[in-house]
Amino acid sequence: MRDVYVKGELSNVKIHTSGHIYFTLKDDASRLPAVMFSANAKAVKFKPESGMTVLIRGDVNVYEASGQYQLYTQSMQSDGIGDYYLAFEQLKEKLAKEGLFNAAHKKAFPRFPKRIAVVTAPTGAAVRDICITLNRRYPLAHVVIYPTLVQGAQATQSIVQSIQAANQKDYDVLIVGRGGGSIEDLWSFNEEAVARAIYQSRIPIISAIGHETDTTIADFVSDLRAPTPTAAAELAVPSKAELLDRLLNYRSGMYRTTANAIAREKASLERLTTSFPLAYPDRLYRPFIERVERATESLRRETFQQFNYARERYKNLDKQLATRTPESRIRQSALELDALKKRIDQLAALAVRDNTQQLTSAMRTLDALSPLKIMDRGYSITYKDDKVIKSVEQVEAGDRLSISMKDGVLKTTVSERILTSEGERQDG
Amino acid sequence: MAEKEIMFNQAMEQLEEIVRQLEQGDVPLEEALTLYQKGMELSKVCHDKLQNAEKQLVTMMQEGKEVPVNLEDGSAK
Amino acid sequence: MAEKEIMFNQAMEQLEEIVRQLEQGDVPLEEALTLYQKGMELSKVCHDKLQNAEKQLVTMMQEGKEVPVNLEDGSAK
Amino acid sequence: MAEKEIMFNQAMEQLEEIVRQLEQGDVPLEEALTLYQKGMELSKVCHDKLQNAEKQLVTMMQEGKEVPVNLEDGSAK
Amino acid sequence: MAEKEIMFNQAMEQLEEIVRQLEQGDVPLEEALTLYQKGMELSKVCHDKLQNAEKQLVTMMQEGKEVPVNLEDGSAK
Amino acid sequence: MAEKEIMFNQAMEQLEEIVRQLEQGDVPLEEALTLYQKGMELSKVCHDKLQNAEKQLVTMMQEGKEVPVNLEDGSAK
Amino acid sequence: MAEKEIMFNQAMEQLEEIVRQLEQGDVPLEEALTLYQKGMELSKVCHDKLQNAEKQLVTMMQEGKEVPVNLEDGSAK
Repeated sequence: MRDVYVKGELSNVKIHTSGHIYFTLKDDASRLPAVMFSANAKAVKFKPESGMTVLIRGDVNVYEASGQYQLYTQSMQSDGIGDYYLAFEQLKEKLAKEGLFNAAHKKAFPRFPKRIAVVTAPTGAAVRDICITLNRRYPLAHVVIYPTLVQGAQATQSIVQSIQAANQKDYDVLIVGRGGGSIEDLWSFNEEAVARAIYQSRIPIISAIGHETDTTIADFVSDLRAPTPTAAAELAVPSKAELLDRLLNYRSGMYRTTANAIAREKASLERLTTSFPLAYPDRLYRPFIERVERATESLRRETFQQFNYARERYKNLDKQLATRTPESRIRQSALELDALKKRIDQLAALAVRDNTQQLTSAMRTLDALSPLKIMDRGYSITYKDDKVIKSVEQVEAGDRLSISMKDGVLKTTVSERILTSEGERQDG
Repeated sequence: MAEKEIMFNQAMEQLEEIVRQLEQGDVPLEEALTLYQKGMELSKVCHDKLQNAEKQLVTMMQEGKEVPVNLEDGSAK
Repeated sequence: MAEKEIMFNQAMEQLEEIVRQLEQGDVPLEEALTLYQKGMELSKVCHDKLQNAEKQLVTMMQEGKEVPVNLEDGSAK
Repeated sequence: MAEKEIMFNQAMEQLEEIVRQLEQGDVPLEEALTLYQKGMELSKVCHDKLQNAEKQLVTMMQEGKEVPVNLEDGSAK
Repeated sequence: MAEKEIMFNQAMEQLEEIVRQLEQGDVPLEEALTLYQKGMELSKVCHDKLQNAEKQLVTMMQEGKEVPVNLEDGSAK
Repeated sequence: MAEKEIMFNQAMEQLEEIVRQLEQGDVPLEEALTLYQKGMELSKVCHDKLQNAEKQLVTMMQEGKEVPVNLEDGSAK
Repeated sequence: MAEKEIMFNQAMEQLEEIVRQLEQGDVPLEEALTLYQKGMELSKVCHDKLQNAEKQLVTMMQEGKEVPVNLEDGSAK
């Protein structure tokens, strides 16, 4: 069968390295093996996958090796979703997986670009909008337009070439832009080659493709996405008016901060010069005046106290000494001496008197006992040679005798001796 | 003379650095004055450069060469 | 002469140190006097430097204004 | 002459030490007199030094005030 | 002559000892007289020393007062 | 001569001893006389010593009194 | 001569012994006479000694009295 249209579900899809695709087309009742050679497969916008429902145009022949019928596919269209959408989603998913959209890969834009490359069609609203806007906002930048095909079969390659060419030169910003159009018109910007060229650019890229509602893969990969070409130019450069304004602000700001700094320092200085030690330097020595005065006063007081104490002590001692004069002692001693003297006089006199009395008494007794008192009565004592004669036998006739009498002595001679009996008796 | 040769972006960046330093406030007095003077000079340079640059230089890359473009004309081509 | 070459901040710091020492109060009389004199000198140095700085600032600002007048007028009003 | 070289604080402390000795009270008369004399001399030294300090300060203050007036006026108003 | 060199306190102590001895009363008359005489002499020595000290004090005080008066006036006003 | 060297107190004691002996009363006459004579001599010695002491005292007091009067007046006023 | 050297008390004692012997009364006349004579002699001796002693005493007393009068006057006044 030749040139048949078949609708079914893909299964067992195998994409050979050669680009040939082998699969089975099935429906609820039957299964049909199929092949799509690479020459035909290239035209398919999307990548065939199992489970997809597709509409196939081709020929059915017997495959000799197996003897089975096989569908030889000429073209394949997805049933339901459009081919473009499918392709867009599939590429977006793939590149996202690779990390091409990662914020980490986004390059920074210089604040004051000197050179700007614009990759776009050399004619048309887009390039004009970009140039006018750049000139109006920031005439200091040099703009180089890279004329590029942005539509049609050559567009993908042209865009990739322009981006790569710009990367050979020294630009600060690259704007990739195109005016609005249908999805087919903008399709180049969804091509993987363009996406990779943008990704590989060392110059930061602003993309501005189609209108604000259009979103391309290029927009995802670029470092900055502008909704329109005019917006891209505005994002690429600062505004002159704003810059002049900012300069003005800087000038007044610098003046203000410097003046403030001076004022602040002035206040600090003022604070220091009016601080106690500097403003009232008399406080540096005044407390000492009082201290010295106090010490001097204490010195006087204490010295006089010491002196007065010494004087009082001396006066006391002097008074005590005066009371200890030996004068009273002398007087007392004199009295004692006088008494002793009187006493000794008395005693001496007494001694004489006592002895006199004793003597007088003895003499009186002696007198009373005197043997001479017997002779008063007529007795006499006869001595012979001073011996008292008591017996006649002591005497011989002719002896000379002395007879003591009361009133004198008689000297006699013995004439005769007469012996009496009494005398004899006495003798014997 | 040297000032004339400085690039606008360098001048702006130096100026902004000076503004930043002055705003931080811990700059010694003498240096603050020096910075202020330098800042005023840079400000003038930037201002002059902006004010003097009246028209954008636009060229077109054709066969590896930059070709001047009259924008109105160029866009008309 | 040498004092003229001291930086404002250094002078201020020295002055602050002197005030701090004097405020602590246990400085011997003779040293206190010397510190006070030094303090007064530093105070004058700082004062002169500030006055100079102020003058310089105003001068520089006015020099800066001569050119941008139109701009400033335009943007400021 | 030597007294002139003693520091004020030393003189004052010596004076106070003498007073302290006298206050302890058991100082022999002759020593008390000697201490008194020494004390009076120290007192005079201290007094002279204080008077000198006062003069010096007054002079310094007047010298110092001549200039700062402008600053004070300028910043205060 | 030698007595002049004795210290006031020593003389006082000796005098006190003499008074104490005289108070005890068991001193022989001749010694009492000798002690008393010694006491009188010491008393005179002490007295002279006190009078001398007083003169010295008065003199020193008057010398000392001549100067501080100004200070007191100066600081009090 | 030797008697002059005897102390007043000793002389008094000896005198008292003599009185005591005499008071006992059994002193032989000759010894009593001798004691009396000895007593009289001692009495004279004592008497002379006392008189001497008094003279000395009067002299000392007159010498001593001449000076102290001033001090007391001086301090009392 | 020898009698002169006898002490008054011895003489008195001998005298009193003689008296005692005589009082006993059984002394032979001849001995009594001798004793009596001895007693008379002793009496005289004693009497003489006493008279001598009295004289001596009076003399000594008068000598002794002459001086002390002054002291009493002196100290009493």
